[in-house]
Amino acid sequence: MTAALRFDPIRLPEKCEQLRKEVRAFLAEEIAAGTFDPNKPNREDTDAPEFSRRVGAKGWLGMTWPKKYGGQERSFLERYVVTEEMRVANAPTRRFFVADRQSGPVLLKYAPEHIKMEILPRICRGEICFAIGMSEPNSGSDLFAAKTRATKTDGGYLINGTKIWTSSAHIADYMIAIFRTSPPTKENRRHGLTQFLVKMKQPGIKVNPIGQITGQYEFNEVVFTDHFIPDDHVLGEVDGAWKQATSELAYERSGPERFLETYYVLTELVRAVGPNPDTRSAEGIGRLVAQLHTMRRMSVSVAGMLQAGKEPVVEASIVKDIGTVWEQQLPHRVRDLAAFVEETATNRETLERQLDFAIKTAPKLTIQGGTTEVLRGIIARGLGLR
Amino acid sequence: MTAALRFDPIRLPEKCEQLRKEVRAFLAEEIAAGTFDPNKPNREDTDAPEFSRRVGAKGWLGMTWPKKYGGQERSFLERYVVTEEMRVANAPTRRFFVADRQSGPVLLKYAPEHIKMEILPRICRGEICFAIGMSEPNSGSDLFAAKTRATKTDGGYLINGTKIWTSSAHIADYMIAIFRTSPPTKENRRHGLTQFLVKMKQPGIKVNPIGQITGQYEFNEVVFTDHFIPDDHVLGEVDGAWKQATSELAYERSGPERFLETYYVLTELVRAVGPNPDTRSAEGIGRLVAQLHTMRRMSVSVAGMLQAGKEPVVEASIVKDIGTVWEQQLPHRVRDLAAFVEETATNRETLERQLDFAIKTAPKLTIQGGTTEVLRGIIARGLGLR
Amino acid sequence: MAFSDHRAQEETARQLIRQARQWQNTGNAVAESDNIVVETAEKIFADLADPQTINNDKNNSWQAPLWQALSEAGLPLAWVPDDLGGSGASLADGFALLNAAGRFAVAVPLAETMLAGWLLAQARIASPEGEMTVVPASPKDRITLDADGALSGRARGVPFAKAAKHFAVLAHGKDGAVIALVDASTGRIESGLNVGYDHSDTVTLDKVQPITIKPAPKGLDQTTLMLMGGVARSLQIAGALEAMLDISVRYSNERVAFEKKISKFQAVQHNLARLAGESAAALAAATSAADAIANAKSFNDEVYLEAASAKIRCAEAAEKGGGIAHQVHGAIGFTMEHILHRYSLRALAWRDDFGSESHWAVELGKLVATRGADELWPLVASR
Amino acid sequence: MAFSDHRAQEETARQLIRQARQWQNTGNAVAESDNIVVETAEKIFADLADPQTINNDKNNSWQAPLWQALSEAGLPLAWVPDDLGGSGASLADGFALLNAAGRFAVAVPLAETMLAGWLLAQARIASPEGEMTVVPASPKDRITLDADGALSGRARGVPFAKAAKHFAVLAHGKDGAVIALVDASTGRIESGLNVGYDHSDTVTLDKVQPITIKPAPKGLDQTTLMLMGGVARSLQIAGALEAMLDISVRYSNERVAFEKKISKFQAVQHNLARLAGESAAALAAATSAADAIANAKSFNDEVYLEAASAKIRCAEAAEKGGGIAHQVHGAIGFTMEHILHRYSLRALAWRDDFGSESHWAVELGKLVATRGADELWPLVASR
Repeated sequence: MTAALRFDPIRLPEKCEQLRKEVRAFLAEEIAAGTFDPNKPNREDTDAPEFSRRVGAKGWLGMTWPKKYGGQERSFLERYVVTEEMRVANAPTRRFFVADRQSGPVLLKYAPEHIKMEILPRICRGEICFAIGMSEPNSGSDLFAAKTRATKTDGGYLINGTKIWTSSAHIADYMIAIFRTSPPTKENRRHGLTQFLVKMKQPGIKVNPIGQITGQYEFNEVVFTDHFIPDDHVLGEVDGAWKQATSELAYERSGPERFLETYYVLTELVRAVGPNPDTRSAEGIGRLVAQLHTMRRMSVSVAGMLQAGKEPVVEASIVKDIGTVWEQQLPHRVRDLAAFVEETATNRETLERQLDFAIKTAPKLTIQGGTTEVLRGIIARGLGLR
Repeated sequence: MTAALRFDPIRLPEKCEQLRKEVRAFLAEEIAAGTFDPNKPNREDTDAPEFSRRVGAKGWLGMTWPKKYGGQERSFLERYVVTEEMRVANAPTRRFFVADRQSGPVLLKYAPEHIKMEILPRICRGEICFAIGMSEPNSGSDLFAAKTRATKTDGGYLINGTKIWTSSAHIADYMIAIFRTSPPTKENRRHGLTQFLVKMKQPGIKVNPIGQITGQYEFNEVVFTDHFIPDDHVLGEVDGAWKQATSELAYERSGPERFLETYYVLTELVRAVGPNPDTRSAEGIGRLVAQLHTMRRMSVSVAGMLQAGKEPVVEASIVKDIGTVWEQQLPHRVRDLAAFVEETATNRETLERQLDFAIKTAPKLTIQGGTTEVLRGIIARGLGLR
Repeated sequence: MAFSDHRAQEETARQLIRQARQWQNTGNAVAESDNIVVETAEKIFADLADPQTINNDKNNSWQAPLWQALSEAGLPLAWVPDDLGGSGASLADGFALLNAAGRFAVAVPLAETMLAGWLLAQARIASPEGEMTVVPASPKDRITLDADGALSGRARGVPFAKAAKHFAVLAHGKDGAVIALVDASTGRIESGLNVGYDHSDTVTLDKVQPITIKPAPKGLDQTTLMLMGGVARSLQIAGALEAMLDISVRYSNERVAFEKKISKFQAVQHNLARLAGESAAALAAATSAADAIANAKSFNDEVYLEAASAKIRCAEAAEKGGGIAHQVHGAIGFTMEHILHRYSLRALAWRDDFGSESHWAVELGKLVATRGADELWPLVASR
Repeated sequence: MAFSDHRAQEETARQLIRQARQWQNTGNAVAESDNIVVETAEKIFADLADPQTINNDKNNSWQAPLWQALSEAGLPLAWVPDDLGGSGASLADGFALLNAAGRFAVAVPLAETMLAGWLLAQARIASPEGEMTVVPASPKDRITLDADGALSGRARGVPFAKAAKHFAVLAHGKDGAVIALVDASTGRIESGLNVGYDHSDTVTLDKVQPITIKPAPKGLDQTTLMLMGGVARSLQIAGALEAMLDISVRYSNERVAFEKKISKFQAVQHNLARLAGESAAALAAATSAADAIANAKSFNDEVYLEAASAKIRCAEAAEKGGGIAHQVHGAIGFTMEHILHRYSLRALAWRDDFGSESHWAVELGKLVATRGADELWPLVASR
């Protein structure tokens, strides 16, 4: 076989089930205490610093990291369980999600020891929020077209330029960003970008919120004007971010957040149709559940590969491609299936409110963190086509 | 607006309705006489020369052509009505369909007068069958890669090479084919092909049937070995077929045959679910009928544009793109909707037999006469993207 | 063109509409560009409802001048005969106008007032000045007329109810359907927004005395009204898709990624080709239905097929086509600053009004099933 | 490898299977390549059921030697314990074998005989030699046991009934489900072909006396049998999709159009990426369900979810993925000469056996609805 894709049927270890119970109990308490409303996914962007600290106190941030940095040295599969339970409960994870998923692992790999010692434990305690500075106004899917300059100066770099679509930049304490330290070369257009750790809320950084069509302000434009970054905040090789960027994006590709972003409408649909659905509703729900179950099993399988130290770039891209297309269509399919829900269904208004939000969220799902087109290009490369 | 697509709501003139009644009455008689069984679409490849002559006698072949060549000088809209009624009835049109749709118009435009006078009236009488020789083993979508040579000799050309996927070549009296008369030039890779009228059943032509996955033998390989074609059988400009090929393909793109090829399963589904469908069946049928109705109105609109002397290449390509994707998916959607048809439904076996055939037919629908990829390329060009 | 220029121009607009009507009603379907009603409307939209200008205006200050200009040109009452206070445009002209309104994603109750005026005119009730809407706006809701001549019932998802001064109500009395003009302030309105951020409100009438009430003409019932509204929405959706295709093609020819215009990527080209297909299908379905209604002698099965199909197919196109437009635009299309959402979300919202595509698909499916398998093709091929 | 080489090799195959079983049952899911049952089967398939060779063979002369080699290796009775005449492979090994059979589009009643042997073994009925199949093969059909111990009923779409020497029958008696071994010649068979040109026959039992009949064990009913059969078909579909991906990728790297390999066109690349996705989803769904069944203590809701989902998702993948494979291949893939149809049509045909995806979707939907909204996520996240 040219293309040997593997999705072994990973079984979550026993300890995962214990952990799952703990997470559910914790979230139930938080909901009871009014920290968040699981029926209001549009509140997901609410900043919830105290919740973040309590999640950290549970040991659920940086779970897979070494203990000396505040981690738990637990498995990717355990982290998987925490992530999916948080997502399904619509918990306010915005403050810690990026740091836990992406920024921490990058620091672990590329930051100098003293910075790791300083920052990673704070991520694990849920104290700090990260943003990612990749896209620029004229570079979206093509990261290597970034133009924001990092000019060498005494003891560090001066940053000038603009990042865009930066989630959470308005509340973030840090950003991991790529800046241009040299022009690209003829041989390698990816050359010349360097990854930096940026301390936010410092002079020379202006954060301008961007309104989204959902009514939220989760994206930002971040303008740098002679912002100074010290030398020890360079992450990895100067001019060599291209070697680092690929593996970094892999973290983004196949987690449960890649097909569960609009899951709540499915739950509400099941509630709305009640225990005796007609054939139309039953079939619709059955197909959606079968598709969801399959994606989750694929996603768990990829988590198992990560745990085994593999780099399943193609498999992860497939999960994200299928998953994001699915979660994008889900609100529309649920709307179809809900067309004949009785006006007396107790959750009808909840369902309608959630559908409204999910339908408005849908367009971004196949764009953020790697568009469908980029993902299919990666898969095609893995198949030996490019 | 960059891209002003027009689909005006053409109303078929009164005389079309009279004609439609005549066609239906004629087909009903033929069915009653046992010429064909409308419930057996897989018999569509049956050769039916007498039926062909009777259709010709009705004046329904070459309907839009000048009277001096045996035509009726009737409108494209009238021809449209005849075509769709034949298709929906699963009438055995194979013997005359290509000649009427494609070959006749090419001859009208490019053949010398004496050939027009000789051949066109015979097409109109339903006496002769045409095939089209475009594809070759190594040139499918890319017509201009054709390699079969036409070498100039005394009074004509000698043909050597192989055409493939040639529908009806085994019963055809003539073929219109493109052959290579010169190599392509650096400036124009389309240069060097010439269109010819080929008389079949002559020395130097061997027709090898190719089995299709439907179980039919409709395709053929046609091998030419020093086959002689006289000079007056050149159609149009020597080396200049590329100027002719585009407009020729337009005939293929938006007729009712481009979305009705699997229509029969929809009729049978309606019969099978009966007069009181459940919500699931009713919705499924309703959507399919709405989609079908829309495509037909688009297709009629394009016929109206042809009648008005326009060249709606993009509009026709859109109709074919949407239409063929639809008729390809139709058997699968009907299979879904038929999943709960009662075993007692009187036409259940007919439906199952038809679904079996339609499902096997489906893969070719987005390939024949211009693949989906080629059509979308044409549309993209029309939008100013290439 | 500045606003003051309109005044003079539109004083003659009603006159023009009447002229236009005369020569248009003589022939077959008239192309948009030849249509003076549409030309007038497009000039107003371009000057006063330019999508980018509107999108940047945070306090909706564009609405009042736009409405005033439209009113002065007689457009909201296009479907009301002269003798009932309207400008008496043809059904065909009015539908073409709605298609143009879709191309500009016009967010004032133009379609709603036109429909209300049309409904009132069916019972020979004169239309008042100002914004109107129709009640109910969903096939599921029902307003009833009691013995005292009062109207009661609840109607969800009534577009622009909050902005309306009057409602045109289709109600069920014991002797059949009635049409009533109701002062909006006599109803209770629970305010809501649809997915496109336009008002979509719940209207409750509780023993409300109408201003005028008359029996509906024979053959006009709630289904007719819903189909009429559905075709109006279909034309708006088709217009929005035309605009989405246009701005997506333009964006793809400007935006550069991986060192070339994204329009040069085959994946983008094929996506845009599919968007063109959805836009074309919506346009064909909507204009065909409009033409069928404009020329119908009664709401027979053939007109039903046309109208229901238009709503079903346009709603499907809104989802598929809008999705492609967003995909081509990437992140920028997901921002409030960009105009894309004015089209994409509104087209999605319009799916819900006057019966969703699922509703009409079930009804159309039932009609087809009742007629029987052998009557399907004759229905489809009926014109 | 010539046929004679098999003989010697496969004499030790049963022995190997037993060894393999010992060390495989100790751990977690074993990768295919480590699986000696699969390795043995793949060698046989490669030598005796090479798709191209089979496709060129017009008189099916390959079937007898293939079946003989499989039988000698103990594969058709893989799921039958040693003491009942089988080779006693694990459920997991048997499922992996079926996946391999799918990769070769094997068209002999291997899956059917395995399922029949498994069913008989559940009631401790020894399996005879030769081809078998299971009756019924659709959730809708029902075989009943009367007071005289005779079996009656009609079963449609029974795969390879015409080729079977025996049927393993699941019937409904007045005291519950029974399992019976029936001589195929005692039933009436109406021969038919499925869309993949394999036998799919109607079997009618009319007061047939079975060879052996025993009560089914508690918990095993027709639904269990259908789910088991559905998972077998899911693995075959997944295997067929793996093969379709493989041959489509290879073809795209060979075929030239417009002066370049078609694999260099972005549209083709993205189509193949989608095919890879469908193939991956089918593989994941099928192997997950197989693993769930192989390790299940009972057919609880979690196993039901796994098995039903596998059939639903694999059937969807068969349609979407097979469609893409054909599109990539163009006209050549539509010919009988090319091997693609051996995979694509069979995968489509397998959708219908043991309950279509619509059937299982409705049943799964009802299960989810009955459990209630708040129990959906716990079900999905159950392992």
